[in-house]
Amino acid sequence: MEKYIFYILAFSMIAFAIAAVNSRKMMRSVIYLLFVLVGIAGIFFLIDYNFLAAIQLTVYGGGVIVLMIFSVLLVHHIELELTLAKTSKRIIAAIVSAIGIGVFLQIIYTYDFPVVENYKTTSTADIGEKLLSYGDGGFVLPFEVISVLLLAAMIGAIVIAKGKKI
Amino acid sequence: MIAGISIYEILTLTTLLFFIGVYGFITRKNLISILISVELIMNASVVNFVIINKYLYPDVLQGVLFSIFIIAVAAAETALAIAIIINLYRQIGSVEVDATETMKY
Amino acid sequence: MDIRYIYLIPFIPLVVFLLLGLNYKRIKPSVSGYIGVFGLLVSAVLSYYTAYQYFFVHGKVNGIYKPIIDRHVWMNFTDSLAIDMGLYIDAISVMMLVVVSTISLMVHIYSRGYMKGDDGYTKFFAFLSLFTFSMFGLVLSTNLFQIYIFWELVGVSSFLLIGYYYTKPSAIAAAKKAFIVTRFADLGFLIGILIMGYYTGTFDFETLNNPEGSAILNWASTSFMGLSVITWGLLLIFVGGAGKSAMMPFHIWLPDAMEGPTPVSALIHAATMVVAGVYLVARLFPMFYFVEDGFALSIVAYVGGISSLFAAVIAITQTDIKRVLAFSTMSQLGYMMMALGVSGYDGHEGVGYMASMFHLFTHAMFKALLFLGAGSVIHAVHSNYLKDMGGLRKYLPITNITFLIAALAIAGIPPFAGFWSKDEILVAAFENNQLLYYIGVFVAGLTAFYMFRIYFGIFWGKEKHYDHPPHESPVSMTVPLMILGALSVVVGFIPFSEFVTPDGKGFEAHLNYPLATIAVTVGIIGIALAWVFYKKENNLADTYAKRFGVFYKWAYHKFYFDEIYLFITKKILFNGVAASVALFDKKVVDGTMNQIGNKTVFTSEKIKGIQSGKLQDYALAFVGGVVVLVMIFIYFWTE
Amino acid sequence: MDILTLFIVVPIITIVVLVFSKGLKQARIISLVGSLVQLGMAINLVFAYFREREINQDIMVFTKDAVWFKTFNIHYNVGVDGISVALLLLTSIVVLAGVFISWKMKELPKEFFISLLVLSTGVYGFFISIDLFTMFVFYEIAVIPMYLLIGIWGTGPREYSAMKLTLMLMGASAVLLVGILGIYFNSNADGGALTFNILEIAQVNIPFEAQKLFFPLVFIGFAVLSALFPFHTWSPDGHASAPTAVSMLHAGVLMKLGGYGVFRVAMFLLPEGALTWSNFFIVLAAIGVIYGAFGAIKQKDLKYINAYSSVSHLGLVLFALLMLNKTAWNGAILQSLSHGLMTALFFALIGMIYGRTGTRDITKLGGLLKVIPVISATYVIVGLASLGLPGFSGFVAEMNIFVGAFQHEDLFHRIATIVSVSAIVVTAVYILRVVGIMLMGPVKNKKYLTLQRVTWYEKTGIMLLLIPIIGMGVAPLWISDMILESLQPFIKGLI
Repeated sequence: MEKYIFYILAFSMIAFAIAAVNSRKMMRSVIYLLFVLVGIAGIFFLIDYNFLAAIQLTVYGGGVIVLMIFSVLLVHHIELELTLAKTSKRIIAAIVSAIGIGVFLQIIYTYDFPVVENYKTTSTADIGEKLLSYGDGGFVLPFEVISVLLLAAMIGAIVIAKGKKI
Repeated sequence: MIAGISIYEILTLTTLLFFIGVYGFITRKNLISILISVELIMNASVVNFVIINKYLYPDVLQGVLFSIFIIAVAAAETALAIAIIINLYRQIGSVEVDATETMKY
Repeated sequence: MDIRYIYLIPFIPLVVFLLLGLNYKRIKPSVSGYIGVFGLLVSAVLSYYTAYQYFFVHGKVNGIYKPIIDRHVWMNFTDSLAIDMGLYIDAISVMMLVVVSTISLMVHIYSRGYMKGDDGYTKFFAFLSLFTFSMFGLVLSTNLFQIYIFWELVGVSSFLLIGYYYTKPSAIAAAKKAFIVTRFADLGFLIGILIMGYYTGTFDFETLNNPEGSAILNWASTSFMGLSVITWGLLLIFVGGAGKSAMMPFHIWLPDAMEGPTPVSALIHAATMVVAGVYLVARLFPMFYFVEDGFALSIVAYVGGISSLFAAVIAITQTDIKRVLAFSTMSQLGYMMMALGVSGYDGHEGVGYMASMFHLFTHAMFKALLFLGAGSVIHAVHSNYLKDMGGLRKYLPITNITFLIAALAIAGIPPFAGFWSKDEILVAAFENNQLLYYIGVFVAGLTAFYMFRIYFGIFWGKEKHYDHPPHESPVSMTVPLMILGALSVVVGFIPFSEFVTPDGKGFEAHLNYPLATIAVTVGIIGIALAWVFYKKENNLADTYAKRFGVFYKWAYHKFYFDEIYLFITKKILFNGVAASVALFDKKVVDGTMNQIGNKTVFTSEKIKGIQSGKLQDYALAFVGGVVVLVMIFIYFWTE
Repeated sequence: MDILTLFIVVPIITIVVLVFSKGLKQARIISLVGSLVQLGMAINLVFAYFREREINQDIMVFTKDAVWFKTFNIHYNVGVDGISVALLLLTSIVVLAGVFISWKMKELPKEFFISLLVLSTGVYGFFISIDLFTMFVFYEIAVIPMYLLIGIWGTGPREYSAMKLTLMLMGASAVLLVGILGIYFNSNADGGALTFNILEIAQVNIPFEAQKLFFPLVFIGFAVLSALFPFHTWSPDGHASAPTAVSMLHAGVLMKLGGYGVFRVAMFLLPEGALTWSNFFIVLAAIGVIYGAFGAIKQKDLKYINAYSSVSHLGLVLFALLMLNKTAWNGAILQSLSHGLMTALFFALIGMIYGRTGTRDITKLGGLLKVIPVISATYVIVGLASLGLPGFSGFVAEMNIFVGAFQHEDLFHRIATIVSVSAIVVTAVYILRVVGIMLMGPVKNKKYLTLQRVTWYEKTGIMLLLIPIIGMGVAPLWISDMILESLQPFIKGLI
């Protein structure tokens, strides 16, 4: 059952991803991206990382996409069609990407991953504990750093977006 | 773990997403579109972190935690990028890459 | 014998030079003249004292005149080769000391009158002193390198003095020509020295000239193109000597050098510097004689003989009296070279060597006298040209008499000095090489002819129109004339063969009456012809000149030697080689370098589009690069 | 502080003081004091050297060793022998004369003197180093200020010339660096650690293959600085554009770095390479000698004439170095010294003439002997010195070179030697041409009649350079023997 769900997710994600980078309508592009992100959240659900899935949905599906939609609306006319890059460039990019995919997959498939069979569930409490622990393997320092970074980014975003008119 | 799905399938998926992002990054001309591609790339790598954590080292949480950090940084980055785009739009009235070539040479 | 006092002889003129040269603006002209004369007087007295000491007191050991040597290391080349500085006192160097100091003293005295009122009076005396110093150094040299050093120094003093009237373009050109031509000859000299130094391992005359020494005995050890390398060395050294002594084909600078002030011509280009070449050959005479059976020496003889004939022919046609004297000098130098060339080594065989030195000695006296007399005439009429002169015997009585004495001396009329020395030369030539003997006799006749041509032209003939009446020169100029006149008479009676011989042993020289008679007769014929042609104003000379036609024209243009040289230097070297080198440098060498630069700029201009500033292009390159690198590392770099 | 390090410290102190100075007057006084102290130190060093030599028979004396960069075994390692002592003395004289000649520097005097002193620091450092890396660093320090000095204070197409000079020298030093690293990585051929120390490397037998490979790199790297044909074209342009004092320092001292480097590094460390390659480079050097002389004949600009004459004279230095024997090497070092003094004086005089008449074109000048007699007479004297007249330093040097070169008996060397010797005639031609056209003859321009006479500082500069020229020429024994003695250990590698 999960298997089929995965395949459905996977194919739809790939399809939407391709659509997102090819669509000539800005807004649609953003919405396609939203589907991809939701699909990723779905995968997180499938592997029992519920908390992560939730974050994915809230931060990306909620925050980032909304932000993007707003910016698109601010700087763009909905009807406007995006200009495409030169065909030659697109072909080159496609070839490079294809080769890249080929190489990567080849490497991945020739490597024998030492997979550990498990069906553990990770609770939010575990994550929170780890995140705030300052013992061995604790992430409290990066946690603090990231909060400062977020603050700085927030202020920076406000200042930049405000422009000269302070 | 997803029953019936090996790590290879998932990695294939992320690889494809990654390179679709790369393709988009290179070909799109609009800054917001580029941002969208970056999000794709970023998400592909996030999934990789998580998947490898889950499949190979289920007893630890490093991958998950890093993903959380990546998501946080990505969010911050998106916010900043959008701020810059809006500012740029105000300054030059365009968000096309071709219009922002003053750093050339 | 302590000979260190002899160092004073060259050093006094050097001190005078420095004194006058450094205080050029501060010393009053009159004072500087006295300083110069006085310095030279001291040197001259010391030279005479040296001569007395050497010839009559200390020089003779067991009946042979041995060199007395004092030397100090100046610079080391290798462990065995070094340049020494020092004194080499033997018969010819002492004789040269006497000649140089006497003539230089006379010229100094004479110049006080001749150069009066000239702007560079002090400078003139400074240069004269410099020259005298260098010349003393040259004659006293102990080795080839020392002689080369002073050789160059006399060259440069000659350059400075010829170019003394430095605002006159012809003087500049002459000075440059003199320096460069002699420099070119010196190139040969230098290479000769290097050859000698390398193959014999020494520069010292004492070692080189030792007939039993290794330098002479081992001459055959290495050969090059059929001749011993030592012979090559000697020939190259002779090239240097030929350059200084204006032998063919290096003679072209000497006539032009007459652009210098006349006292300079008398001192440098008649009596002293130009005989340096003869002196050099005489200095190395044993080497020339013994190495390869005197092959080099025979070359010397022929070059001397041909030069003397050649110059005498040209001298007949020249109209500038100083140039006539210059060619006469060249001719007499050729005589001396020829005499050296036909000389033997032992006992009476060495008569040529003796005669050459004897002629050098007497020639210095009467040729200096001729030049100084010519100077006196030029001083009076302000022209060098024969056509502006005539009938001057009334105005310039002293000059007339002394000039006549000198002319008789050079024409070889007894009992004047030239007769004695010339006779010995002809004897030597007669005994060794008949061809050269006939050339010698013919030249003697020519000499008498051209000399009396200018004598009659100047002092007899029709009076020309003079801007102001010519007057006899001041005492300071006539006194040297009279002294030299007296010397031209008496020096012939010095028994030279007692003192100056190749092997140091004196011998008794006899007058060879038949040969002497022939020589004198030829001389008198020459004088008589001159009498007929030039005593009275007539057009005989022109008629005969026409009769000789092309030959006359060739001789008048000095056989076009100047033109040939000019062609070689100006057209080939200057415009051909130098210009093409300059062009090559600009276009090819520098062009290549510039092209490298230009191409770099060009390429960067072309490829700077890659650095477009577009993030996406960079990203593409980056990703593409990563992919390629990954592929390389995974698929190809598998060891 | 030890006697050698002072040579670097004193200029640096002078520079620091200069930074705080104001205006031309202060700047020149400070530079004057600084360079006077340097000259004093150099003279003191000569005497100290002779004293030290009596008790110390090492190759280098006054050595001092301090680790600089441990990982690569780079040391600050200094020491001198007779050759470096002589060259240090030369440098200090030329620098002092350069300060005198720049007495009236108008624009940016402070910066000018600072650059000048930076240059001299580099040169001093180069001459005292016995560590290859330190040497290379000082070499670069000496070359870089040239760009500024020509580019800022130059005349004519100065940016072009400065760029050309710097690029060519930098290109050469890139080649040189490869060569030096090649030596470095072969310095453990006999076991032991890698080292940059010249004296230690000299004890090692670097494999023949490596010598053959790296000798041309090192040789060309250094020889470009000595204007080796065909890499000489930077020199005429550079000299023509450079301000007077810079030309003096450049031709007088900086170009000597090349010969010194060839001798100290290429010949000393790679003797077998030198033997293998010498014939090839002899051809280049001999061409350079005669080519430079002929090139000078056709030039009209005084500085170009002199630059080509430098090509010829320095070609002779390289030629002598390649002869690989003591006499020729002695001649090479003497020629370096002599040429340094003569060219410096030449450029000083050219600067004076140019400063007065406003032109360097000899066809426009004439009769200067009458209007500026001291300068002109000095020009004649230096000209004569330059064409190798006895009594001046050039003669001594050239004779050593020729006698040395004549020690080789084969035809190839003979011909090369004779070609080089014949340059003395060509030299006479171009020197006398200048003297004849520019100094003698009638005064061509009425304006020249009122030219300013020589001033006291110019006279001092002239004397500073002229006295050693004559001194070396009249009494060469002490300096020649000092050098000859120091050459002894170097020649060993070749036998």
